[in-house]
Amino acid sequence: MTTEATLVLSVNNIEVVYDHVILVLKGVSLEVPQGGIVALLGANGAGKTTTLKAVSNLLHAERGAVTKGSILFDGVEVKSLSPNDLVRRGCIQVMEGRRAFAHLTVEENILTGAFTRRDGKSAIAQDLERVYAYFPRLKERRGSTAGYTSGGEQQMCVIGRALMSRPKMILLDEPSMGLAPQVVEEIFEIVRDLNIKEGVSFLLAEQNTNMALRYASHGYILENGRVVMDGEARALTANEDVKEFYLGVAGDKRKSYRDVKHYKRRKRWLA
Amino acid sequence: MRAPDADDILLQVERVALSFGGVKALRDVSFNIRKGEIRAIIGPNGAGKTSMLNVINGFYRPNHGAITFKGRTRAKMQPFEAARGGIARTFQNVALFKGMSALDNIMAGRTLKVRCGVFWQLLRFGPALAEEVEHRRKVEEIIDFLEIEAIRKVPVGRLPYGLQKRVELGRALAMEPDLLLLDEPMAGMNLEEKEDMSRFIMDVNNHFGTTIALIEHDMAVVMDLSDRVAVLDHGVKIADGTPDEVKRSQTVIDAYLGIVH
Amino acid sequence: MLYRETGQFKTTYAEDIAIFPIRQDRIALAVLLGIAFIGVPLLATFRIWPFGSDYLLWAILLPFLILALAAIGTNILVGYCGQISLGSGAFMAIGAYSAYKLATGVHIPFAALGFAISIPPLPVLASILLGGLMSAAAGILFGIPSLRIKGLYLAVATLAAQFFFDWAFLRLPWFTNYAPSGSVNAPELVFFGLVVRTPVERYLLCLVFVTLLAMLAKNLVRGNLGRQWMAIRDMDIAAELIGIRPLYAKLTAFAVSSFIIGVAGALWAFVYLGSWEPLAFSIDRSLELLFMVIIGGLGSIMGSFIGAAFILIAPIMLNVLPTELGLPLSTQTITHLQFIIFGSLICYLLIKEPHGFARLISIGKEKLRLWPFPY
Amino acid sequence: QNEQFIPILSYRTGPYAVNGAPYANGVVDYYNLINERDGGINGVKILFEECETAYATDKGVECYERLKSKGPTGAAFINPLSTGITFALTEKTATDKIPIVTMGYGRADSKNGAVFAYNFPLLGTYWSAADIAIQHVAKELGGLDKLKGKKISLLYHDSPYGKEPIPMLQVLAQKYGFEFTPIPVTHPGVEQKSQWLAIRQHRPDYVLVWGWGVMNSTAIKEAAAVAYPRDKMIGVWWSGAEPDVTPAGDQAAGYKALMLQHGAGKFPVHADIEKYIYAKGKGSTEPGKIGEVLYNRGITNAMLGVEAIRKAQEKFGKKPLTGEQIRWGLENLILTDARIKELGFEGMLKPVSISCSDHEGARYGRVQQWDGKGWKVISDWYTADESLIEPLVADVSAKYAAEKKVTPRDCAKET
Amino acid sequence: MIAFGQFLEVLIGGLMSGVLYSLVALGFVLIFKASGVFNYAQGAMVLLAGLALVRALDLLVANGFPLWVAVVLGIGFAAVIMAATAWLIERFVVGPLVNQDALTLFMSTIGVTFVIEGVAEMIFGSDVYPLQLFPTDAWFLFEGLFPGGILVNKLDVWGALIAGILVAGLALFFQRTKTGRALRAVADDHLAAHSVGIPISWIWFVVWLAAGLVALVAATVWGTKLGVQFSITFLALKALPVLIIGGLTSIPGAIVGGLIVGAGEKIAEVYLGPSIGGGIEYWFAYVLALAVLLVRPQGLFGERIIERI
Ligand SMILES: Nc1ncnc2c1ncn2[C@@H]1O[C@H](COP(=O)(O)OP(=O)(O)OP(=O)(O)O)[C@@H](O)[C@H]1O
Ligand SMILES: Nc1ncnc2c1ncn2[C@@H]1O[C@H](COP(=O)(O)OP(=O)(O)OP(=O)(O)O)[C@@H](O)[C@H]1O
Ligand SMILES: [Mg+2]
Ligand SMILES: [Mg+2]
Repeated sequence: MTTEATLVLSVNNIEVVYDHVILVLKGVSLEVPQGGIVALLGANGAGKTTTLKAVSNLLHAERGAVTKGSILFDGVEVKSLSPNDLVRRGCIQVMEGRRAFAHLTVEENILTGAFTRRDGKSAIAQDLERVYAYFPRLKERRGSTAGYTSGGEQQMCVIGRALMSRPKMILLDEPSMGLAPQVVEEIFEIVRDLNIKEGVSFLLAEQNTNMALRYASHGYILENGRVVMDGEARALTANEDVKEFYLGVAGDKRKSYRDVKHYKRRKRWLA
Repeated sequence: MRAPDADDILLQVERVALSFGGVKALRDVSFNIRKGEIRAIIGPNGAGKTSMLNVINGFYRPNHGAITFKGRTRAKMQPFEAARGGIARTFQNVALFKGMSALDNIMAGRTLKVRCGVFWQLLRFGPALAEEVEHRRKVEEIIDFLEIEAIRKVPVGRLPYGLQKRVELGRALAMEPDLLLLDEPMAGMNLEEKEDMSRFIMDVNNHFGTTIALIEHDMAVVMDLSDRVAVLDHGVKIADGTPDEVKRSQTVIDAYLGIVH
Repeated sequence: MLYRETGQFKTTYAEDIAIFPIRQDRIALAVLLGIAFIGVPLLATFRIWPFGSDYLLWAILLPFLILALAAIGTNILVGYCGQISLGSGAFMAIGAYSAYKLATGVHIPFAALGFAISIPPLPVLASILLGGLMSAAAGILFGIPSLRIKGLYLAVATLAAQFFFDWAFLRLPWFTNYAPSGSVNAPELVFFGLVVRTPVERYLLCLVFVTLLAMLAKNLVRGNLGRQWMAIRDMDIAAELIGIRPLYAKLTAFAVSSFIIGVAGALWAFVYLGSWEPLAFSIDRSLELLFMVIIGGLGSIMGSFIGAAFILIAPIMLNVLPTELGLPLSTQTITHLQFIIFGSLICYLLIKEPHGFARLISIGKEKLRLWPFPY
Repeated sequence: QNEQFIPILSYRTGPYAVNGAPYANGVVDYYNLINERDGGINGVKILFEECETAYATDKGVECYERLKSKGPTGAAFINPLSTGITFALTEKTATDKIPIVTMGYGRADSKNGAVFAYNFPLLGTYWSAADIAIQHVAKELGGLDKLKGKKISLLYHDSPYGKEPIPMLQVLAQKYGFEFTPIPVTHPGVEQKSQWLAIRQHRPDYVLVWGWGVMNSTAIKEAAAVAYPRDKMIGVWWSGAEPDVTPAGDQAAGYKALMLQHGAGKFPVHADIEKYIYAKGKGSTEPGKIGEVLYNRGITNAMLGVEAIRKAQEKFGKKPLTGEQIRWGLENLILTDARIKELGFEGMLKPVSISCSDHEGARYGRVQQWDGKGWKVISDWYTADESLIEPLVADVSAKYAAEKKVTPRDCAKET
Repeated sequence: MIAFGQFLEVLIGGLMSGVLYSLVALGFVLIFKASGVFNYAQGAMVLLAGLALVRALDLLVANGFPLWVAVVLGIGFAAVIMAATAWLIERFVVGPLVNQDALTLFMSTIGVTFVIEGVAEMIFGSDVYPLQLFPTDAWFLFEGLFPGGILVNKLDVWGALIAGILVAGLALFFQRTKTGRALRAVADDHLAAHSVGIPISWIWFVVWLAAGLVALVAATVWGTKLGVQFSITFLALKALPVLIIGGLTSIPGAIVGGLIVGAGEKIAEVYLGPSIGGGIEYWFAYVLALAVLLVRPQGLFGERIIERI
């Protein structure tokens, strides 16, 4: 793919085990080039979230562990860093499941994202305004307790919070989940915007394959804890199997959900 | 197949308003659900969709307005009444019982159908055992139906998001509801899984004649599956009609869809 | 290879919902019960090692059985229904004192109304069971706040029960039949004409109680009521929306739990202590029970046994060991060391496996099943 | 194995450690002295083991079970050093035939050896203590008749220990016509503000203190805080040791307490202990603490036990004896002034004479006062009034006998 | 008039002694607010801090240091001990337990209690050590108005003053600073806090240290009152109702809770106690707390418990 020097993130053949017995990732390797947007695709339970957590070093809190392989962020072994170090170095994760701080207000939530920053109040205030510009809805609800906001508002809040740390690289876990269609578009526009203007790299676990591949430069398809296919986004989009199973275009016309007659025999590359 | 009867109204919500402090989540919303139909509720984030479902099954008490369910009109529902009356639902943020296995979660859905008293349960013998086996049989049917045989005994906390949503649907189905409220059942699923889920929803609707109210942000799904769509924005109902009507409504396009789908 | 369920097909749902669906587990249980019911009494009667003296029976097995029973009760409330309670000690006390009152005859004079309630002394068995029922009633009463108060707030609120009953049994002389010192004596243990006196007899008596109640508890938690409890524990709002009434589920949990704890309390007083004061059921006892269920495993009947064994025996071992090894340490140092090591051990276990021994065992089984492959 | 095993239930940790430790030190030092100086009791070495109870009843029971059958003949006797544990063990020890020696504590009714064959509340029960305290109050007031109309409160540790004197005090109140108010303090007794505010309002003429551990010093401090005169407070003999007054500093000056015959100070036996034990570096405490009140109580208690064994050896032979045999020794133990002098306890102890019907053996007491630095004996000897105590003992112990189906022995037939 | 004077005295005494409990309750609040951990070990920490202080003091005074130097050095030494404790607890107990449920964390702090008690007594001894940092005698106010005057203990006044200052400082810290916000975030969701880069270990160390220092302050007051000794650990149980009346997460709540509990239980004990047997203050405080919770399940000032589907 790209040469070593320009990789922000490289995951080499990792294995992840939960609870000492549940083997979830079985040798996953992937790379994110500097300034790239990489999509991570796969069915439920394929291990996307687990991969992202392994990168951001949040696994041990869930009784999981990387038992094999290595993960390098910016050339540094991730294992030796705490999650806090990672954020300081510019790698932040947006967790799946809208984990806003329930008792804090929306604005306080967003501000916690700036915890690691040392560049002064005004810079932070500026970024806060930027987040509000991205998500006007949040500005309306800034004083509300996050725990009582709607699902979509929480999701925006969590994404906005991550942006506040001015990261080099963002691990986005299902950002589009539960968001209204035009907000989804906006999110991906933000992704592109940050990517082009500020050179932020993205590793994107996403179910909305269409969207993801439209914006990504590379894609990986995970299944059962293994990478079964990877390549340029364009190449993946063109692949017949991907088309049928992930993009929902058989031939060239989209099928109606109403016409799905029988449960499909899923095609599996492996397993 | 399914024959939604235009006059047979299962649930009627009339001028319901709901506010939290200064936030007006619902402002005088009226709408109805006919027996046997798939009714979609859409709208931008924070429009009040979830709040609407919460009002219907009694988790929120509206400031004013009336709810008529199966011909009985009330100012508010009690959660327990709603469940007994046959309203089941799934939740936007999965609300499964994390420490229990998938099987137990679905079995818990059958609580209202249990007839044996504590005494027999204590002995787990005779009628209690027979009943338990009977419930188990019904639940296994649902498990088969949802294709989650493999994860029966896995604690749901460990399941990936998508499967959790499916188990949650199973739990709601186990209640054998008349009205099933689904809050974003397909969030976080890929295309293939959405197709499966669509299939389940239609089958439930067809086979059991269950009426379904559906919140979803995937327009393709909404437009394909639903009979009628209500659109909320900032707590106000801004459109109501067949998918085609709604799709073409300029107000809806401005407030929500952005582009024509 | 040893622990595989391959080849054991279940053809009916009834088989699948049996207590131990796997054959190996059934065999293990049968062996265990055999040892408990036949092996131990035989060894003890013929004073064969390690039953050369009464110590093992009196000071280990007897309290172990009774505390395990109390732990099961606590586990139903805390582990299955998720209502954290620091008042288990009080419910043991209620069981004990009610049983005591019933066994010695109740007399409540309503002087103002000109009549009195008098119940003649009841047989011991009836007293113990009714003691459990009294405790259940108190449990329901003190369970009512749980409808509003949750989590750690509830835990502290249950201390109200703990301290109130500590006080009541200490200060209201009616409960102690006006014993001047406030210390009361258990009646003679007569069951259907048989007098229970020796340690072996006491042990068997408790074993019967524990086995029966544990079985019944297991049945309950596997059934619909158990699922209701767990649903309330995991997410009470969702449970309510699927038709589980929090009132019913929580209060039944309080009732069943307090009943079992109450019976355990009565046994503790009658069979183990013989003579007791309220301090026997202090807050320390409540904490101890909570430890048992957490170390053993929340939501596991078997875990309650393991937890009880651990919490009871570990400190004793730590205390005895230095003397047995002949280490020249003063009692003071030994006790301090015992505290330090026991505390560390608890922290270590919680870190190692926050879900307790029960989870460790199930992971172990899973590993066995996979053996010889690591995952 | 020519060894006699004696278990020691002690508490050197927990809230009552401060009082438990010096006592246990006294006991240990005395047993060591017998072994080092005399080579045991008539050649039978004393083998002892400590077990920590932390003053908790259930731990005490466990300790008892652990130690009761150690050594060649099992435990000689047991000193639980807690009234709660005594209650819990009373029935067990009777079945196991091991005497339970509770010197200056325990259940007061167990003085009746006909019913409580194995209990020995030596040198004074709480009923004796209550009577002696009231006698002293009367003396300060100028006569028993002056008690009439006076207010006397009992500030007590809310446990069997603290409650024991109440029935006796009620009897006394009735007889002498003073107003008696019991005031409970919840274990462990760190919080007494409301009790003392109540006392300040109620203004009793005397406050009897039945405390243990931190409760004692807290009581003195709170008394000082509400300006209640310390010299109107009289503690029981468990509320009259150094750890009870030192934490209160100067505020404790004037405080009075009963003495279980002995007080603080050194006597001939201490010289032996220093010579045979401490000089060899085998002592169990700092030399400065030898002669403290609770230490002295420890050695007294140990001495009575040793003498009982010696007495039993006269009848059963100079070898390790069983609990049952030692019970005979206890029940026939008579220490005359001469013998006490021989043992080096002259001035600490008055003659003791135990019998089947009287397991207490002596009922003497004095009163001491803390002057800020040390304890001073301020009274002459009192003897508890048998005529008041005896009916109460008979009454309560008969109840026990009925409840537990114990057939009282006929003491006239015992030898 | 006499009766009123007496009532006033009981009331004032109660309020004051309630504030002394607040000193201990504050330590609980700090840790709960910052990590959702209900720290049972707070009582043991007071003991440890007190023992470290008093033993250092004794040693220094015995070696001829002037009293004020000894006090400063002694407090410094105790603070160092508390810092070491905080570090050890974070490193070996609560740190590894991040993201576990509240009950597990609560139990682990009971384990910590055992360890602290054992270590403290092993190192510093298990005697009673008198401490005299504050005056303990009493003022008698309004002697003209009421016979005997109204008794106010000087130590109580000192305790109240100190508690007031602590509360003001800590409340400002939590509401106004970035770290305060981060602490509340951590309490909400350990994992999410991790993910936004809040250094939980450092934060927890700081909070446990703060709780340790609060324990040290409590030890100076309570040590003066009781003498430094094992029984100080029982304060934890007396502080609990204070804590939940005020709300587990509210610093000012600790003071208000203290006032309510103190006044309530003393008045109950003095006026109600004698007629039903006395010794009721222990449970009365808890019943009071229970009653408050029934009206406000999160305590008077606690953060609202979020129930949302
Ligand atoms: N804490 C855990 N303990 C045990 N197993 C777990 C745990 N978390 C995840 N798993 C297992 O790991 C596998 C991968 O889960 P993961 O959450 O990574 O999937 P995913 O690809 O993100 O799925 P989704 O699209 O549904 O979010 C699943 O089979 C799941 O059961
Ligand atoms: N319990 C509550 N307290 C305060 N505000 C609330 C509460 N419940 C809902 N709201 C507010 O009401 C509005 C409507 O919320 P609701 O959850 O119904 O939105 P929604 O349409 O489901 O949005 P989404 O698509 O993002 O899930 C939101 O602004 C939300 O913040
Ligand atoms: Mg995922
Ligand atoms: Mg919603």
